[in-house]
Amino acid sequence: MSDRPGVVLRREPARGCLNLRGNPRDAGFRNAVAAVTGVELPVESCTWGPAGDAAVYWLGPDEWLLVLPAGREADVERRLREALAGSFSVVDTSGTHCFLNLSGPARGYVLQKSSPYDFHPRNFPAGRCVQTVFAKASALVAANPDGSFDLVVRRSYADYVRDWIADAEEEYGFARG
Amino acid sequence: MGTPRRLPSGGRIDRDRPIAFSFNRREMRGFSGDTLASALLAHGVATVARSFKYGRPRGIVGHGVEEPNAIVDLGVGAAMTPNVRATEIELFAGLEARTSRAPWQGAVGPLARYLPAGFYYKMFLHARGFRTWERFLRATAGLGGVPEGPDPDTYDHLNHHCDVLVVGAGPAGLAAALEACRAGARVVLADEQAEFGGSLLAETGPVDGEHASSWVARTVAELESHPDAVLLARSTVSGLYDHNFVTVVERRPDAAGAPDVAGAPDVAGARERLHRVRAGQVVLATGAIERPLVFANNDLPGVMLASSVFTYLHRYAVVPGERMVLCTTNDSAYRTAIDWVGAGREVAAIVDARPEPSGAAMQAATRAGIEVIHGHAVIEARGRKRVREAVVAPLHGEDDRLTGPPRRIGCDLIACSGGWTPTLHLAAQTGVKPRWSDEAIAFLPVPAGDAVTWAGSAGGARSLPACLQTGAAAGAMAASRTGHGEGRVSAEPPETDEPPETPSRALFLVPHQRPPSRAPKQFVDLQLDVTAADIELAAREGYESVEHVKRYTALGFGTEQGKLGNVNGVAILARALGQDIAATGTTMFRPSYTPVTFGAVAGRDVGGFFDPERRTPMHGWHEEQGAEWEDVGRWKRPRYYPKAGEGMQDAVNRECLAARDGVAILDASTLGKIDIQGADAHVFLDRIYTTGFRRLGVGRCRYGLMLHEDGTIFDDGVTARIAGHRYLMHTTTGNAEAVFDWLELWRQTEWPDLDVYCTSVTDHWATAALVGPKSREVLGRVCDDIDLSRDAFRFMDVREGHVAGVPARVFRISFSGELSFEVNVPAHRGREVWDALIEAGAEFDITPYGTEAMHVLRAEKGFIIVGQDTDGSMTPADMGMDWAVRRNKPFGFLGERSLSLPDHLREDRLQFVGLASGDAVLPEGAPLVEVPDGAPPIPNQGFVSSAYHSARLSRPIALGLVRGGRTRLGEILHCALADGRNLPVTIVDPVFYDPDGKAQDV
Amino acid sequence: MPPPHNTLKPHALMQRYSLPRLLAHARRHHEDWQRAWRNPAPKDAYDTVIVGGGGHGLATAYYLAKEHGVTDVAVIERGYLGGGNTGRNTTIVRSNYLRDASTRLYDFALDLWRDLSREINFNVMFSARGVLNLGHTLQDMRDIERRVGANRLNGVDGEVLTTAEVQRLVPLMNCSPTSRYPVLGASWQPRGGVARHDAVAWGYARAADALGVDLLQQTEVVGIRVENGAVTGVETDLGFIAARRVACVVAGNSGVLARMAGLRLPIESRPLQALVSEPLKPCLDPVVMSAAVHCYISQSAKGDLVIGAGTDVYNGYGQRGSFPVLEHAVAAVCELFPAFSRVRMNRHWGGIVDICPDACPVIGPSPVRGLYFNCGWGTGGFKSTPGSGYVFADTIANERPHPLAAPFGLDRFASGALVDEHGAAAVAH
Amino acid sequence: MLRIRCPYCEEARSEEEFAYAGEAHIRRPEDPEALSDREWGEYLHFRTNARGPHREMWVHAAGCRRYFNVLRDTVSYEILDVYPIGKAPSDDSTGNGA
Repeated sequence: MSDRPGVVLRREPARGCLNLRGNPRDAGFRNAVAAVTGVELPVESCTWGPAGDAAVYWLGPDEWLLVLPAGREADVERRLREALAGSFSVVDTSGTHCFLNLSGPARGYVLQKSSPYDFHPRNFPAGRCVQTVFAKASALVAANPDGSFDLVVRRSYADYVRDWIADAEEEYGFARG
Repeated sequence: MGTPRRLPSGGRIDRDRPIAFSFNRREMRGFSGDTLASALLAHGVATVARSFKYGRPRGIVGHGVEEPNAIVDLGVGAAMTPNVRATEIELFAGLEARTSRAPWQGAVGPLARYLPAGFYYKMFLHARGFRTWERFLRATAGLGGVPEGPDPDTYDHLNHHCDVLVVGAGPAGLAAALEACRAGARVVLADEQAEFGGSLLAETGPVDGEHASSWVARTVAELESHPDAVLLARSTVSGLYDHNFVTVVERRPDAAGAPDVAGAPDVAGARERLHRVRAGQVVLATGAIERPLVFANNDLPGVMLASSVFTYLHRYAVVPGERMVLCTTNDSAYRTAIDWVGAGREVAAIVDARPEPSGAAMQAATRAGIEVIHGHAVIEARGRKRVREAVVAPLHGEDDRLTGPPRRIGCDLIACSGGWTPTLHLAAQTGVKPRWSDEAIAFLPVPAGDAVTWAGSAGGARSLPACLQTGAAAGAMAASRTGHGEGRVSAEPPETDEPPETPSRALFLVPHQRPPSRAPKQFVDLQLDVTAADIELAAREGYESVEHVKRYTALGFGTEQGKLGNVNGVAILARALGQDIAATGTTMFRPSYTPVTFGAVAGRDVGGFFDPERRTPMHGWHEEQGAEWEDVGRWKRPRYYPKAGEGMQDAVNRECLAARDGVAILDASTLGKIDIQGADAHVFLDRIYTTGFRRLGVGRCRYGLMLHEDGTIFDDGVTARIAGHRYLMHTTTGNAEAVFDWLELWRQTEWPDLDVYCTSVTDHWATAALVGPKSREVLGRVCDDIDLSRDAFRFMDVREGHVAGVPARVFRISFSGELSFEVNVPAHRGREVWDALIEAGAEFDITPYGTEAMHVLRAEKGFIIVGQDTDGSMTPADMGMDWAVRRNKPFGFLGERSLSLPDHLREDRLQFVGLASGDAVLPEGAPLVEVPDGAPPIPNQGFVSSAYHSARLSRPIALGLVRGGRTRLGEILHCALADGRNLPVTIVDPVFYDPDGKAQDV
Repeated sequence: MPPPHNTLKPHALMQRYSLPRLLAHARRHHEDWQRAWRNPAPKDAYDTVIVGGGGHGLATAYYLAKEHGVTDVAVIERGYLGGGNTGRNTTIVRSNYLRDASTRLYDFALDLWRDLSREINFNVMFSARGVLNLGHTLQDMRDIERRVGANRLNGVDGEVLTTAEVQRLVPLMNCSPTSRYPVLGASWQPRGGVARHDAVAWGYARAADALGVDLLQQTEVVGIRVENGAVTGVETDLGFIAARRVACVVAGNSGVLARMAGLRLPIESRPLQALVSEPLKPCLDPVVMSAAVHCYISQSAKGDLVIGAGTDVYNGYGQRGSFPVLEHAVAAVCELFPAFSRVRMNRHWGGIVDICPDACPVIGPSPVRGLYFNCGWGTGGFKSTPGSGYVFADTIANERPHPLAAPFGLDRFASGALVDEHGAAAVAH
Repeated sequence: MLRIRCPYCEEARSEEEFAYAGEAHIRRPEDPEALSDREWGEYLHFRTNARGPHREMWVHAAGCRRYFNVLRDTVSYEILDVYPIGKAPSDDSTGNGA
């Protein structure tokens, strides 16, 4: 631990997660999702947006990750199933994801050590999110307005990823949140 | 020990920071800013090593990456680094360097005439005796030693993205980087030296009206002020790969040495860092390396490159001798002799191969009082352990032959220059074939595409103004190609006062009175002792391709990869073949440009990070229980849970009996799980699986078998219908990702019209399998919203409810043949539910079991494990699983067509059977034969795929694959063991326990 | 299988290589060594044209001449002899394959290797250092036991070694039980080893030339002429060369040649990566292979560590590799040999391997009469060189598959009788 | 090392994020049972293996997990085109799409 850490890694509590699939060109689909969740689906690739205490991340051209306060996922899933029609899929993945937050002046170096993606602010400003390689695992990385990064990793890899980050940030001085 | 060759002033060394070090166990001193090579030269050390093949004494030749001789083992013990060039080692306190040699190497010299290129292909022809010879050969081979233990240091990788990568921070590179930065591009500038500036660091003339070093300082300061410029010193660009992926290896000062290196940052972390750069544009400002001349005994210590002598003089204030003969073919080397006089040393003569040299350089030499002998060359060096005299003879003006008698000139240093070789290794790595230019007397780069450009002397520029100008232009152009600026330079290139050059002479092998085969050795590749005679011999024997010559003589195979010898070697070959150099061509250059530490290539992906270890939510619990582990794919699974004093078999027996008689619990979280939903989900599953899913009721489960298109078994598992258009598929642990990819491949590429989505939920669910006659009672204590009774919750049913208060899905399925409930809860609550089940089971002595007991239980039931009982060539029929294949589906299923291929219908295919042996557990993998003895080849009847001791049956059981096995029940085969024993085994039905399935249906 | 027998003697002009002769030449300053092979002008027609002057093609020519008296043969090579995979592999020789068909073919080759230097009067430096195939998981060990057992039935040497026995053979290896991929044991084939790759091409070239075979370098085949379903010769950049039989042995380019005759092959071509370190003092005697972590390592006579990595995951004809494959292989080396972490990589490159779906070669006739293919060796090409040449020559000379080549015909891709050397799939429980 | 533009993420990404998925435009036969053994073997095993422009499938494995087609020169490794699954090759004169 360091007095003035270069990197701060915070482990976030569990959240409710729904993997949502459907056709973004189908207004009925988009409207139904917005009605149930209060969230506009981001249709631009590699972007995410907060919506109150929830957030939604673009994962692919027909796939999103809806993140909710823990415990609300079952209710939202049920209401989505009622509201949606046609081709769609809703899957509870709350157990899948571990949420980490990376901040501090040297946070960028940790990402540079871990991923071939270009996280330079010119290429990855706030509001962008990307699924990419993270060391020998993978992660969803999102750029926050405060300059910090959220990392979403699969639970079975979480110990590996945390150990990796601890090793990568050691030279900069680090702290645990 | 004194430093007789150090000048009292000058150089870029810090005389206030003396550094003690040792070389071959001799204590020495140098200064901060020295390299090991400059410090050794300051001490007057002439011989630094012995040559690889002939054991001849060798001295320092160059001052950078081209150095072939001064190769040392740096450091001791586990932290020793073999084969480092002394010219690249920055001196640090406590440095210990050694050169290695074989004990008898000095004795090889007299035998040299018997050891021409490729001698070993012509002797030791009795193959069985070669191993003996080889031991002798190998003992003389090799350069460096091997570190004595695991590397105490670490290495890492850092990814970069930039618009413009500039390779080399000499005059051209600095100018290029500056222009690219000013245009607004993201720039990475890398240079192998500790300081930026390249040749300017030894430059004495002015640049832009100021001293060269202050121009460098001003330029570097401006670069540092650009926020998007990454400046990497001590960083060698080692490889230029497809799509402008570039590897840069940064040497970060050793922890031990760091405090003593002036200006070194206070670094923590890796010893070396591999920068993985993805560049829009690459500007190669890699400079040029001076070419030595090939003359007799040109390997004697005291023969050096003229530019190296110049560099030692100006940058390190070291004079590597007292009395110099300069042998040159061009103007550029003259200033070495002129400055040598300026340093108070003597120049015996400048020997210029050109018939009538003229121009500013020659005039300046004459003004300095130096005798210039034109139309001559040094044809031989003489001396024992270093140069004592140079033999000089007149050359014919055009063809290379002598026109008069030689004379001798006493000297202890021969500085030579045969011209300049642009450093094209990186360009050549991309497959670009350099083009020979008679005018430039060099291979020059040929543009290929517009993502890589050249600047400065790498592109053939010969003067400082030309280097600065081509650099600036390349930087501006590269920036504009990535969308920054218009491609015009921001300022006129700085002025220098360099006079124009006069033409050079092309001279490679200096003629001798005797032909190369009889002259004293004329070395082309100093490191591997390749001579002009060797190249001529290769050509004479028909090895005419330049690649053949390289491979036959080892030319350019050394650690400096032909940086000095390549062009001379090609020229000598061309002459031997009577063709020109352009037609002869050059060899390929492979990455790395200079050798790269394995550790740097590996980065942090070693030790615990070599491959991620996947853990289930209950991992900690297993650890607390002292589980022994098995690696399954990337997962860690408990193999068994030994109690105090228990061996593996004891533990497994106990765990098996608990499952059969009481209750046992297995962490099955690692099984692959895929959520499949959509209106066509059932159609999709019908196509993927051999089994039918269309009519499976909601809340019911079915076993499925998945085939490759070639009809072989890919995976198996249970799939449940969760809702009308929703299924949950289970896969094997090892295949989870491959199956998911397989589903997506077909869904996305072949059947996009199907309304179906697949989502991996492997990580979402934690799974605890409660197994055994008491499992219902245990589950009943923590689950009150599912009716667990036999008729309400049938075998192969799935139910939703709560377990220990957590929303759960419970499957009544069984891989053990016992009553069994698989409890699935979201993974973040897995551990709490597991703990609750353990607590609920306490009064029934609930027993955790691992993969080993799981294997025994399933083997007793004759259940297969894909990948253990199958090997990628087995069909459902081979495994006796035709019952799982439905042949009348409307679409059919993947792999169905292959099941009727003639080879798949053969009756003597390997078929899945049980094997009953006596008292011994058969070795898994052991072969089965009909007749126990005989001479090979003995017909192979099959093999044992699984074998265990069954605690329930109190005897060994085994499963195996036997040719035509299912029609041979009762037949006796023999299991042939390595120790010569043959165990009789009887072919039996593979189901050993409860063939009617009563136990699981209670 | 009967051992090869001599029917032809090399022509009298060929200088024999031997130690006394080397000493005698030294007295004459090595000025009158004979050419290793001629550089003949192409004839208009040959009985048999072999396309591809690598180790396999040259060996085929040699055995055609020596065993079958077919000397009216040209070997046509686009570049220089041995310039393809022959000069780019990691020089490992072994025969401990899984299936009977492949084991017998490779072991036949291994028998030829043992006496090859004397047979062709050129030291190919075959060194039987022994080959270790490591097992890292319980399933690896089952597979090793199965393979070694099956080998034994075929008379092929092999043992299953424990971790301690592996450690004794290779003291530098990390055999700690706590490493990520612990060494649980290994198979050990003492007769396996390494050879000097270039020398194999040169030795066969010299021996074939001595028997009258024309070696045509820097000559490119640009077409295959087929009339009435039968081959009649090849178009080259020097003109048409007629031939009754054309045999294609062009690893990395087989598909290109096949298309010239209107055929397709069950092959994909991919770069296989390799690297060498700087030379070190002898520290590793046997060959060490680990399929699980994709790394193969041995130490050359010169002292270099010669390391093989995996193949790229996508098709490519670039003789270079993708960097991540290299990173993984080198990390695996550092895992297995922690002391090598400070050793440095000198060069790395790629060779193009032709891979069949069952990781086994195609040897034999094609649908075009008189047109033969020998390809698809994947990573097994170098070690099979003498055997491949021998059985292919026999197949061409007798116009029917040699018994050892019979299981490797193109027809297996229709019948389903794949030989399947991929080995066992990863355990899946 | 390749840099591939994912048509869905609309960005060029490094090779490590992708997985190769074999030759493109090989349609599964409508009625496999109607094929001879030889024809079925052709579908299963025989490939164009083009030297030069080659039409192939890639999947953005660590990214959006979508499959797409790539026209890539297997000698120079230059990527000449990227287009969705199901689309015909944009230029039928090159590669194995013809």
